[in-house]
Amino acid sequence: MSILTFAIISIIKSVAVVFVLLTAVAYSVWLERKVSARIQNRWGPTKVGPFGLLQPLADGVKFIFKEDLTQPYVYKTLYIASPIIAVVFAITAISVIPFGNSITIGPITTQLQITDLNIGLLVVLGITSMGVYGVALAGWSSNSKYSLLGGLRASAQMISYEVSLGLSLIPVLILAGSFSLREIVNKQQHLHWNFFYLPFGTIAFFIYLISAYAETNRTPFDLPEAESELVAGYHTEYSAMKFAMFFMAEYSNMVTVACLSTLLFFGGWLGPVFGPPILQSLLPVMWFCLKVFFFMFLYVWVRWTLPRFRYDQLMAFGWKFLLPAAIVNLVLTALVVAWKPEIWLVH
Amino acid sequence: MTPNPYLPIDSGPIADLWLIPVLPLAGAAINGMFGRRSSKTAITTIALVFPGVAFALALWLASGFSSASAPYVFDKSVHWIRAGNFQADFAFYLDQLSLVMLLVVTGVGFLIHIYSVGYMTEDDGYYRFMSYLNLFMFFMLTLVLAKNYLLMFIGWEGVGLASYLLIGFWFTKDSAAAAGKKAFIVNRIGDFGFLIALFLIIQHFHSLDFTAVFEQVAAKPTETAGVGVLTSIGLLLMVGAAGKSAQIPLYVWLPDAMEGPTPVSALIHAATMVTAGVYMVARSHIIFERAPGALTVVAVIGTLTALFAATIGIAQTDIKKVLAYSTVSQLGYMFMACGVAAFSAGIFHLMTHAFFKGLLFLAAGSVIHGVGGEQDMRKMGGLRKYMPWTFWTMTIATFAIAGIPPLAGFFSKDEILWMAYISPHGSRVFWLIGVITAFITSFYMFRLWFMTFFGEYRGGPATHDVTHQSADAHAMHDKHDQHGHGHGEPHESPWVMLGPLVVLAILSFVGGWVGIHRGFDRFLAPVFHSQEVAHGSLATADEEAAIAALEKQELILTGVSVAAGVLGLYLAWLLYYRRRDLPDKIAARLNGLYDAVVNKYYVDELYASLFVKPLVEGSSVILWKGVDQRMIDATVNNAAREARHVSDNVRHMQSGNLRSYAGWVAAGGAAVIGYMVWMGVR
Amino acid sequence: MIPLFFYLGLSGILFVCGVLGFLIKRNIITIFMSIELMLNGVNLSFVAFAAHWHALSGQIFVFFVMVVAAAEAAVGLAIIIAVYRTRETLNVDQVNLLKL
Amino acid sequence: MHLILFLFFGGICVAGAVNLLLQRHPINSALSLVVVMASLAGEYLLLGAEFVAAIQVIVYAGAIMVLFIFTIMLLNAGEEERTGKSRVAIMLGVPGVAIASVLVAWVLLRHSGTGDVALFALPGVPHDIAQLLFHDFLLPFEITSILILIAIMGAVVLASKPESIAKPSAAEPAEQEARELVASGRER
Repeated sequence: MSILTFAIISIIKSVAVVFVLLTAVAYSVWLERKVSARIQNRWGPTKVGPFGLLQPLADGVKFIFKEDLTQPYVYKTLYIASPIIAVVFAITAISVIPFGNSITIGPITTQLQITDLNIGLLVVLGITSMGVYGVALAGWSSNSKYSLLGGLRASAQMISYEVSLGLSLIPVLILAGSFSLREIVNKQQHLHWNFFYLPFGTIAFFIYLISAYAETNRTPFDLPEAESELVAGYHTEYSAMKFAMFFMAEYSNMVTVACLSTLLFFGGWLGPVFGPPILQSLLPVMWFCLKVFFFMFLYVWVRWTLPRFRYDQLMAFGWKFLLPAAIVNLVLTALVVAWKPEIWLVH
Repeated sequence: MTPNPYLPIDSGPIADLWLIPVLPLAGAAINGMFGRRSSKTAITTIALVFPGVAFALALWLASGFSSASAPYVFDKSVHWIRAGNFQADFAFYLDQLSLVMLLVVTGVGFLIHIYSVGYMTEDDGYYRFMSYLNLFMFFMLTLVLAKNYLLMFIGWEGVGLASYLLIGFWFTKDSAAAAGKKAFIVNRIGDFGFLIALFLIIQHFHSLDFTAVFEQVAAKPTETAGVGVLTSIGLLLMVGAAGKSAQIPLYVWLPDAMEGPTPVSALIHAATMVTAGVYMVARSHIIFERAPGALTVVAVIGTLTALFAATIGIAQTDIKKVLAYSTVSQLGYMFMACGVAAFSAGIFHLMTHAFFKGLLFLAAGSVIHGVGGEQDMRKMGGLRKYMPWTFWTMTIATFAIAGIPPLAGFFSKDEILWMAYISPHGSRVFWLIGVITAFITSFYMFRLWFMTFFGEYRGGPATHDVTHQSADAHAMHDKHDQHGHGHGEPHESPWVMLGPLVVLAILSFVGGWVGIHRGFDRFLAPVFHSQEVAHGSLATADEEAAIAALEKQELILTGVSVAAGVLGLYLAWLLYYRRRDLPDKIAARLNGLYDAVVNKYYVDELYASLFVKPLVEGSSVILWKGVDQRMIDATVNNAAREARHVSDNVRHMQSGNLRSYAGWVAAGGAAVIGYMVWMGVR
Repeated sequence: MIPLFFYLGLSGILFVCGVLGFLIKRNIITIFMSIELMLNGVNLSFVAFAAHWHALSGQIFVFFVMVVAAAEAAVGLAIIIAVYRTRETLNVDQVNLLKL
Repeated sequence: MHLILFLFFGGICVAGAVNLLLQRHPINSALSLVVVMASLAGEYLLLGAEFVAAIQVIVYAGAIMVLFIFTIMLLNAGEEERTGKSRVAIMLGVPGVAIASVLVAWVLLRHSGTGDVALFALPGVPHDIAQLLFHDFLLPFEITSILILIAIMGAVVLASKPESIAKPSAAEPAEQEARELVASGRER
């Protein structure tokens, strides 16, 4: 495994992952429109390609060729920079996510993960926290009241829920004993999914899920782009391609969140594996994709069912309920683990 | 060593000596406290009874006394000071010397008390005056009866205090108050010398008790060469005596003391207090005998004072001033006597002087009383007709002081002159100056006599001679002497004043006879064991012829002194009776000298410029302005001003501008780092 | 292997830039940021020395510096808002009430 | 390799720092500061202190700088206008800083020329750091927690409007500002 082969493999892996991510983003848009339609008892996009499968492609083309208006009063540099920041940080988050066990093609066996950092989870957290800049600067640089308000609200919300998100992850770390995502998944062998560590694992999961939704400005917490109030929130002034970028950033964040929840709580790629080695290395990926799909579906499902939070309710809920719950859960798991490590910890 | 027979012996008959001083004290206390409210007669009775009883007690003690008998000792001495090996007790002691003083003080004092009852009745501070007089008696008696120097010193200071109070009795008068202060301060200067002498005694003899000290002194050899311990003690004692008895350097307070009422002048500044110095010198004669140097100094001071004061006396116009200077000169005589180791002669003259000088002052008092407070002799004249009693008593006194035989003055003064002539410590010069002073004394006394009693009465009833030299004194005095005014003709004083005059006249007539055949000298012999007396009464009687020669020589000298007295009488008679114009002509011719004498040789002005002015100027210019203002205040104020300046400059640093603060911090940081690096590198 | 001095040099540069920022800049927020920059410079030297002496406590110290910086930033920004509300300006030269 | 990466990140750091000085608009200097912090995280990774780097990104770049951006946005701070009010700062401050830095540099040169640092010299693994933090440095840890509490309360009190009747919640200052903004928004 010389440096060269390592470089080639990592390039191949990263290109593959990014491609898969982008298509997943595109088709999650499709998925959302189809599912939301079905929820609303209608069909959604069906004309473009069978079951509207080519609709995302159509939208992509539309976004590329649409006229990109940049208003004169905007703060030019940051106006252009913010969507890029948002997309870049959203996508880089995927680099640490492991989606499979390992695969051996010919002489080379490599892990189905771009890179395995022993502080993987922290990196993800760091990158998501950096994502706030995209939103904040977008709101500020477009120099209009609505976008400013939208941008401030979004970043305030993201910052607030980042705290509870971080605290909710710690019980998982206590059980797993390491930041590395691969370690966390390996600790969940034989259906010891963290989700099933009643009651702490489940509570941690739900807190994580809710704060993750807030992080990605989705569903009940999608106040910033609330059409009814703030026109389009922080990306009011954006058109065409930059708008698309924000969309991509949002959906890739959703994918990241989905992946994380599967990895941390539902045992990632762990699932019954059988058949020849090539199948054995691909089946985990299949399990992983199934779980991620489920969460994506959950996203869309929640979005089109729950009403939107008012802003102060949102903040109050975040600080007065979610954060204390996370802390209590953390303390209890720590106590329980410290009290009976042999039951809880898997060595 | 057999106890020296002539030293004061402790073991004498016991007598309650402490009663004598305590009685006047009780009188003073009672009058002082209850005087304001009690009636005049009550005050008078208390003021007279207590000293009278003391006088009676003294007489009773004197009766049981003779030259051979041992001195009385008050043995119940109360412990007063016990400090290490030094101790001093309240111990009283009566021997021949202090008996004489006791009799003089109580006798003359009592008479003056009676006199002042008449003189001061109208004065509103009457009770205060009487209590002060009694207080004075108490201190004088303690001084006289004291058995150790410390108790004597208490009397010494007390007397000074009493004189201050009495001189400044009319304290509303500025001149009186100033005179009181002057007297007190000059006395204090003298006391300073006296104190140092006491310290020396303590240091060398570890005690202040007479018997103890004199025993140790007796054992020491006479100091002939240089200034030894005894000489220095002697000199310092002399300084104290000079202060108290108004000798040359420190006499200036006595003439001013005339501001006080006349009985005060009589009692304090003639009879008793001023003689304290002579008594002290006499008491410590053993020290002086062993310090010939000190002795001659005493003699020299005595003679000089006598001559000097006498010359001033000539030109004075105020009757009391003349008497004051005559007192100073007579005291000079006493010190001259002590100086030539004729202590008994000195004490003898002290006694006689107390009689006739007391009489002179009281007579002058009644004269002033009579003419309505007028003190200037030029305003008087021809009072013979108006005040016959005063005139006759004053005549006796004048003749006595002039030294005309058979009166007291002749005997005592002649004794002193004789002693000055033949005493081993004396010399012909003292005798010669003594005779000259005698002549001047008789001259100014008869001048006073003629001016006051002969010629016609020059004082108009209500005329105010503004041009008079001491006009203010005269005017002030007028104010006080209520009954002076509006009397028109001068009148004779009431009997209560004349009584004492008559008694004193008799005493000054008879007083001298005690001294015939050395009577007085033999009486005091046990104290002074004066075997060196010229006649050598105890000496070997082999040279009968020598003694006979001495007696013949003494007769000649007596003749000379009497001649001097008569000559003075004649000259006064000539100038102030026959040819009244002569004095003014003479005065005009030798105006320079005359002015000097009239102005008392400008001694007061000299002292003022020599001591007072520099002291006052110095303290104000140097101490007040120089040190206090320019040094102390200046430093404080400057410090404050400098602080304000500095803070004013620094204030600009706090400009409120954040970035300038940062600039200062950065600069400071750089400085600190630079220093540390520099230290590190060095 | 890099000589330690490089890291110290870098942190020194950062620190000096922070101080200069503090001195030159007029906007309160920018001054505040230059303080943060100074702290970061210090953090770097902490980590560099920790690595050089192989003592983890250096890194622990970085955490504490961060905590303090966070606390300071919170309070500082609150003050800046309060200043802005009363002064309507962020220019530090105009915020000089202490001026005589 | 180590040198290249070091110089790369170092360069970014210095560029960011200088940019902070030069930029006239605070938002730009804020962003340049974020860049500096991110590159510092890179430097920490080079030295092996990965946990510190992560925390640096999350705490410094992610939270504190966002606060700064927030404040700038809230107060819509404009360009810096030239008010040359304090000459002292420039004439005294800058030379002072220059001298100080020259001296320090000179001292460092003289004394620490020898020491050098390897790539990943000290792996700052979370496990060891946690071990150290919660054993040896427990007291400072607790004290800093109290410090943070005080800071929060201070920020809330300072930032809250004097007449506002809103009960000061224990919210993060950021949230507090947001609520305050909303309140002001409603007012306007």
